[in-house]
Amino acid sequence: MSARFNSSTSDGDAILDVQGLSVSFGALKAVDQVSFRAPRGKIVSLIGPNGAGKSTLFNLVSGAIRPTQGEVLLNGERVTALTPNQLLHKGLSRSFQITKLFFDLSVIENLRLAAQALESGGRAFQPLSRSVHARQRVDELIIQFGLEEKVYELAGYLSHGEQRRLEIALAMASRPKLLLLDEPTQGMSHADTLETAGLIKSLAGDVTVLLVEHDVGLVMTLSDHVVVMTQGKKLTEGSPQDVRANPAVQSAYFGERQDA
Amino acid sequence: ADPIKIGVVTPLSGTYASLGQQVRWGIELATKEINAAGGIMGRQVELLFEDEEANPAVATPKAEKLFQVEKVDFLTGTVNSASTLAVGQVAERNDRLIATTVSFSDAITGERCSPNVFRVNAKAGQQSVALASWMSQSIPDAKVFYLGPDYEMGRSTVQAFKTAAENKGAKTVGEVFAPLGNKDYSPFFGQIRAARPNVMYTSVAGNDTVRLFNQLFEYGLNRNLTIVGASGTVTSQNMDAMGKNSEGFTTGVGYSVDLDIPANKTFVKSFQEAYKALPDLYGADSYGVMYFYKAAVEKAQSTETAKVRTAMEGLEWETPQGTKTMRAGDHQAMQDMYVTRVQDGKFNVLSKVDAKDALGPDTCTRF
Amino acid sequence: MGSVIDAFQFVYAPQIINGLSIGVAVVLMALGLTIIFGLLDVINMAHGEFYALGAYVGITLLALGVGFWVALVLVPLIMAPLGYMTERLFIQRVFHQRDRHMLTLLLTFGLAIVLEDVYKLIFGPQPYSVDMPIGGGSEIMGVFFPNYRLFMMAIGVLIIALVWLVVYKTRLGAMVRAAAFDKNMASSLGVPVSVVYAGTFAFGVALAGLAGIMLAPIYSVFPTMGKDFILMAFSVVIVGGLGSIKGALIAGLFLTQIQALSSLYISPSWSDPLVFAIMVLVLMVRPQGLFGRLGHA
Amino acid sequence: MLELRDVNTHYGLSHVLQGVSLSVEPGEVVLLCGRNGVGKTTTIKTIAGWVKPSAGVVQFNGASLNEMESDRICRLGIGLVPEDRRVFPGLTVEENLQLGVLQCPRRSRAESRQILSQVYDQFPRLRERRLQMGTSLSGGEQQMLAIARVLVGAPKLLLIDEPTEGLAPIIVEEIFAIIERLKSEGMPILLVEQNVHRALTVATRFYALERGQVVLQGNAKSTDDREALNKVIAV
Amino acid sequence: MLEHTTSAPSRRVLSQQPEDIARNILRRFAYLFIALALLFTVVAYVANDVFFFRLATEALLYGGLAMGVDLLLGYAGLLSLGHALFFGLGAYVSALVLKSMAPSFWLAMVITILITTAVGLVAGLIAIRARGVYFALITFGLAEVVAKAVYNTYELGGSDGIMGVPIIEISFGFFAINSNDPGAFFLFVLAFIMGLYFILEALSRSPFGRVVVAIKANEDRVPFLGFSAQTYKLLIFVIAANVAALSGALYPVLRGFVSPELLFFHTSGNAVITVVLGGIGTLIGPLYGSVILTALKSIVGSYTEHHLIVIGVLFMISVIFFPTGLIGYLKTRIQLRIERPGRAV
Ligand SMILES: Nc1ncnc2c1ncn2[C@@H]1O[C@H](COP(=O)(O)OP(=O)(O)OP(=O)(O)O)[C@@H](O)[C@H]1O
Ligand SMILES: Nc1ncnc2c1ncn2[C@@H]1O[C@H](COP(=O)(O)OP(=O)(O)OP(=O)(O)O)[C@@H](O)[C@H]1O
Ligand SMILES: [Mg+2]
Ligand SMILES: [Mg+2]
Repeated sequence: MSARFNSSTSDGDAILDVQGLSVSFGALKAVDQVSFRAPRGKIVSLIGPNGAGKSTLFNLVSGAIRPTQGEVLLNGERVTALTPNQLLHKGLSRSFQITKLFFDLSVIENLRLAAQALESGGRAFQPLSRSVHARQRVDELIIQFGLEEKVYELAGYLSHGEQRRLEIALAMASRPKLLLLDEPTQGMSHADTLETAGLIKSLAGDVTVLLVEHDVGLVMTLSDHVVVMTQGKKLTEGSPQDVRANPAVQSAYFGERQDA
Repeated sequence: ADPIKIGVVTPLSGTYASLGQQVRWGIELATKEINAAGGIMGRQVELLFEDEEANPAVATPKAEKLFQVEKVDFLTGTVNSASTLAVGQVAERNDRLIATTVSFSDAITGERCSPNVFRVNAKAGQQSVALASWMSQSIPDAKVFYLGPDYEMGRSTVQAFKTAAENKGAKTVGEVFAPLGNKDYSPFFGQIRAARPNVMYTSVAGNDTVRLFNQLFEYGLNRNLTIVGASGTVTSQNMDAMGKNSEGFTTGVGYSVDLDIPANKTFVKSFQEAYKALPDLYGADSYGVMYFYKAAVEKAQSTETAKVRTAMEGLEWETPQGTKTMRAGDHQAMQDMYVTRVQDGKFNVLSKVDAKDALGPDTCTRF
Repeated sequence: MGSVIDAFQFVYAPQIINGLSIGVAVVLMALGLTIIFGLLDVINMAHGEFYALGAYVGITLLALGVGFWVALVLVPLIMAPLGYMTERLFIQRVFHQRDRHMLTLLLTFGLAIVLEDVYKLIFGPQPYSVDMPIGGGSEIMGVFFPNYRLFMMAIGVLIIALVWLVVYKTRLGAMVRAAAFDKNMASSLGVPVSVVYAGTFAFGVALAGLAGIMLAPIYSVFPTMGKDFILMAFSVVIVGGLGSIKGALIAGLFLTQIQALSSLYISPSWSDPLVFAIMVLVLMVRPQGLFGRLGHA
Repeated sequence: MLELRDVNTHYGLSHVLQGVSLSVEPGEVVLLCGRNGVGKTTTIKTIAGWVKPSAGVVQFNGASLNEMESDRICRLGIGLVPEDRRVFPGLTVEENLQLGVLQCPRRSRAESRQILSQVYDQFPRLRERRLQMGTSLSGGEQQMLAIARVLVGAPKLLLIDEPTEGLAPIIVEEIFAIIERLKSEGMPILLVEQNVHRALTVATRFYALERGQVVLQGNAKSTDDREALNKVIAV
Repeated sequence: MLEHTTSAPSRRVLSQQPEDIARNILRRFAYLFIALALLFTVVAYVANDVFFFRLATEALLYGGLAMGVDLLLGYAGLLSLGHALFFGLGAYVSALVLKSMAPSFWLAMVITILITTAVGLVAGLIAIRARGVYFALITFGLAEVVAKAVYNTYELGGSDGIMGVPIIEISFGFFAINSNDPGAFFLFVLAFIMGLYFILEALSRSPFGRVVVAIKANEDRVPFLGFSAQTYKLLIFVIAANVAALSGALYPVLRGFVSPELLFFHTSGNAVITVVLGGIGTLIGPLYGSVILTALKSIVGSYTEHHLIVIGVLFMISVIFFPTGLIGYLKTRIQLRIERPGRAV
């Protein structure tokens, strides 16, 4: 199946289509002419050395910062200039590499806020109890991410790994169609990493996942398609195996030893 | 008999605190004397002070407290015109009488006059008339530059003097309004120099005066310039801070320490004994208001508002400033006005204008 | 023709030069503010009152027969420990709470209220003035200009330069900011956090005091004197950028020139609103101020 | 040289460390592992003096750290590479690094500058970005900065909390290489690491935490100890 | 059932998270406040008092202003140092309406809301771009500028303000309240302010309110959850403006005049002090705070002209030792009682 993706120009039903995206900070071209497509319902991984521009690319796609060049198409619709909140309502949600929670609010409050997007805007001024969908969603997430013990704990008081889990939960709360995960398993214990992997796998199908990960093992087992970046540019893309075998990628990313 | 209660709502803190100080002293001194002499109609006088911070929003509740809770018979002390007007309204709604001894805004006994409000001190108009007539004689070819604080009161005082002066043939060579509490006046000195005036009129007050005069001196501007101004510009409280820089300042005013009137001599003496300080016009006017009320009550043989009001209208009474007459039409006191000048640290009288010449027509239409 | 020369000699030139001297005064005022504000990111609402305190300490010394020049040196030396104590006694207690911006702001706001009234209690509401330590004046471009102001401008510039050296050419600045942002991490890197805070605050307060005594001869001394400069000083600090001394200098001179020149054409009482408008505009285009860095509160 | 005896630590009312005992001897790299939220970081924080133990003893070369302030602890020579990087916002990379120098005040400027450049040689990417705001670095770069920041000091013992978190494999290798080098230089290290397999290749001994208690300790080289450990961490 | 608060979530306890407990406690304080107010009414009525009724009414008005400040400070985390701007705006608008248009209370209210909303939007657009201390200073500056303008405008009475605002009948169809009847007017104002309180309280419990709180907690994440932080901030700003303005609009009805002092920092500063004393983020706290402060001022003020020292010191103490204010402090104490120990505090 991977044969289909070998070039980003191949059509097929792509939910996300990134075209020649560029941004620079001062002299530094953090992202430089990057193009790729994410086929609906698949897991696409974005790998590359530190500082390659992966998170910046996420920032561009999720509307956190404006590109100096290039377009982002969501379901074929041009969304380049949209703000994050507009994008979320179009089904694009993201998590952050460096945890961005409401640290002064309890875990459940965090989730509730994230899930509110499921409700119609009109609900905003009605009592919370009216927002039934949101509340159901919150309960699901609490169980799904094993946060039962910490429901009423302030997010700031969670351990790092717990916070990472909450981070992902927030991103998933709005049942997005396209989910951008920036190093979800970072800082998670081995066991939790496996769970998270399973979770992401289970999403695939109706949700499209764009994944930034440094856990090579995870990337290789999960992804349908892998895009490799270095120094802001797209180095190559293809099936996990191809990318794995690619010598350029090995020297730029994996390094000599290849145990994952 | 139970005492007559008089409320004094005056700024004891805030920018006008030092004026409030004089008001307090003047009133306390008079009350001591009155009580010593057997009080008013045999009733002792009891004073109740409240701090109004020169803020009408603070003054009104305080006034209301005195009227409602303390049941005072009469109220005085307010300094800035806003407070006077606001408290006046409270008085109206509580059917009581008040008098101001400091506010000089013409409006108080003019378009905003009230049947319950009296003014025993001279208003801006009286002061400028006096000053203007003096100027026309001593500086015939006056070329005047005006420097006022930029708010409605400041502008109106300047306007008042300007009209008076121009009527008497003085030329206006320029005017500028500086913000209240302006820190540095040097940016205006260029304009002043360029206008080449021989007289400068200013109506700034309090700390602003100190800065203005010290900076004028710093820039040597005061040398060939006669500086005249409002009565509130140089007062006993900011005079020391200016030292010799206030020398020669000339103003039209209702009082001066060296008035050659017996009543004044004794007043100044006992005032100094009591408070180790010289009275200024606020002290004197406030001292006088007590005798004003005394005279009125004794004439009315009652403390009822209506009766006292009628008694007050047209009342003549003795003060350190000589005999004052309360004009019935607008509740504005008529008094002789003086032109005084700062000479070695105190105000000396240069000339005198008779009460009737100083006070313009009655413009109050409400009663 | 002559009128043109008049216009320059009597109107613009004095305006510019006087504006300059006011500018230096304002910058002196803003200096301590921008340090405390930019490094500790504490908004010191009591800065104006410390400025006043400097002046009062000054006149007290003068009353005790100390010469002006000696007082000029003594005042900062007296103010610094006061600042140090203030930090230890008050600021320190709320500094490490989550919303320290608010709390410190409120705390110093309360302090300002108290101090101002204390001055009234001790020195009375009336103003004092300090004799010009240097009398007379000199002609510059045919404009009379008092010597003391010349002196003040010279020494002001000197002080500004010194402060800049201390803050940026020593590792102090970075150290202080680090401590302000992340107490734990900083102290785990060996920064003696609490000393650093108190020291910085004391430094800022000492500067305020110095400004107080230096400007006393020109602007005289009274309890509410702190208020006059403070809004202006805040605008300068914000426009210049938090913690940026260069910014404070440039913004200070720039804004005061605007005020001085604009006051020729619009009523001077609109020059404050004008400055404020400029501040808002700057904030809209450059939230971090002209020379401020992002990442600050 | 570092010893914790029966240490208990609370956050407000929640009892996190429930009697942790462990030790680090000269030349050792000790691995501290366990699932999320078991108290690894809290252990580190307790040693570094960020939280005070409610009971037990924390000793470094005989000196008790229980009541000591973090900056004194630091000067004793305990260097901390915290979880989450804790790069200072509003400071450039260089400024961040210069703070590390403070660990040993007695050092001359020349020395400091030289050590700084040595560190830059180890992390060339940091040299490229030296004037950039620390917080604008990529996740990985920030991690390097956090480690470099300690190395510019003169630590006698390192506490390293999840150093390879979010690093590309190639950099992970660099980090472990650095740790190995430090080890070979005889620098004792207490290492918290999720990538246990990799960590064990560097470590001499390990402790496994579970709900704030040490449930297992053993020799990194002995295979059956490793077996036991795998059971503990992989649920 | 409170014991279960932190055990595994189930439909039943989900509604009992700490935030909810806190909110319930606060609502109790609101009821207590009303009860006390009514008690006061009875006493004052029997003593047929005028002054204390009117002073209490004033306390409520300033309480309303403080409530507006708290809405920004306690919920959105925005410290407004110029909220008197809106208090004064409301006061001037209603004074002008009552004096020169028609002595109709409701008309005054409607016009106040319209104008305040307009002004609030403009001011908001300027202010909300800034955060934290910048916001504080911008609001401060805005108020100063407007105050100065009013102070200099002859048409608005300049420094003297507007006198002679008529005494009015506030009509409710079948009955009417005379603004000069101290007791009745006090009760009316009480109802009015508490009305505002309960609206705001409900608002703070709505999803809208929670988002505003989220903005305070971490503004940067909010957009990624589907809310535009700027829009929400603007909204809350305008609401807070209206709360202050409506309270202000009652001032001339009570006092019969308005003066520029109402717009000065003096007023804004007092509001902030009130909020901090009463309890940031509690909404009801400011009302308690206002009552305390007003009482304090009128008592201390009669003894010494240096009441500022007293108030200032009190304020500092409260910031240092009770940063959450009176009600905030009591709330936490009570909350700790009911919740099972175990949560870090
Ligand atoms: N706001 C900014 N200002 C300046 N430079 C920036 C900014 N944000 C990112 N950069 C630079 O852009 C480059 C790409 O950063 P980015 O965070 O996208 O890397 P990354 O691929 O996510 O790395 P990692 O895997 O470590 O997270 C980095 O070199 C970083 O220093
Ligand atoms: N400041 C705090 N207040 C209250 N509880 C806290 C606080 N910090 C951590 N905790 C709790 O203490 C427990 C241990 O936290 P710690 O950070 O030590 O875990 P950890 O082993 O480092 O986990 P991770 O591998 O995810 O970093 C966690 O359950 C966490 O919820
Ligand atoms: Mg990244
Ligand atoms: Mg940890």
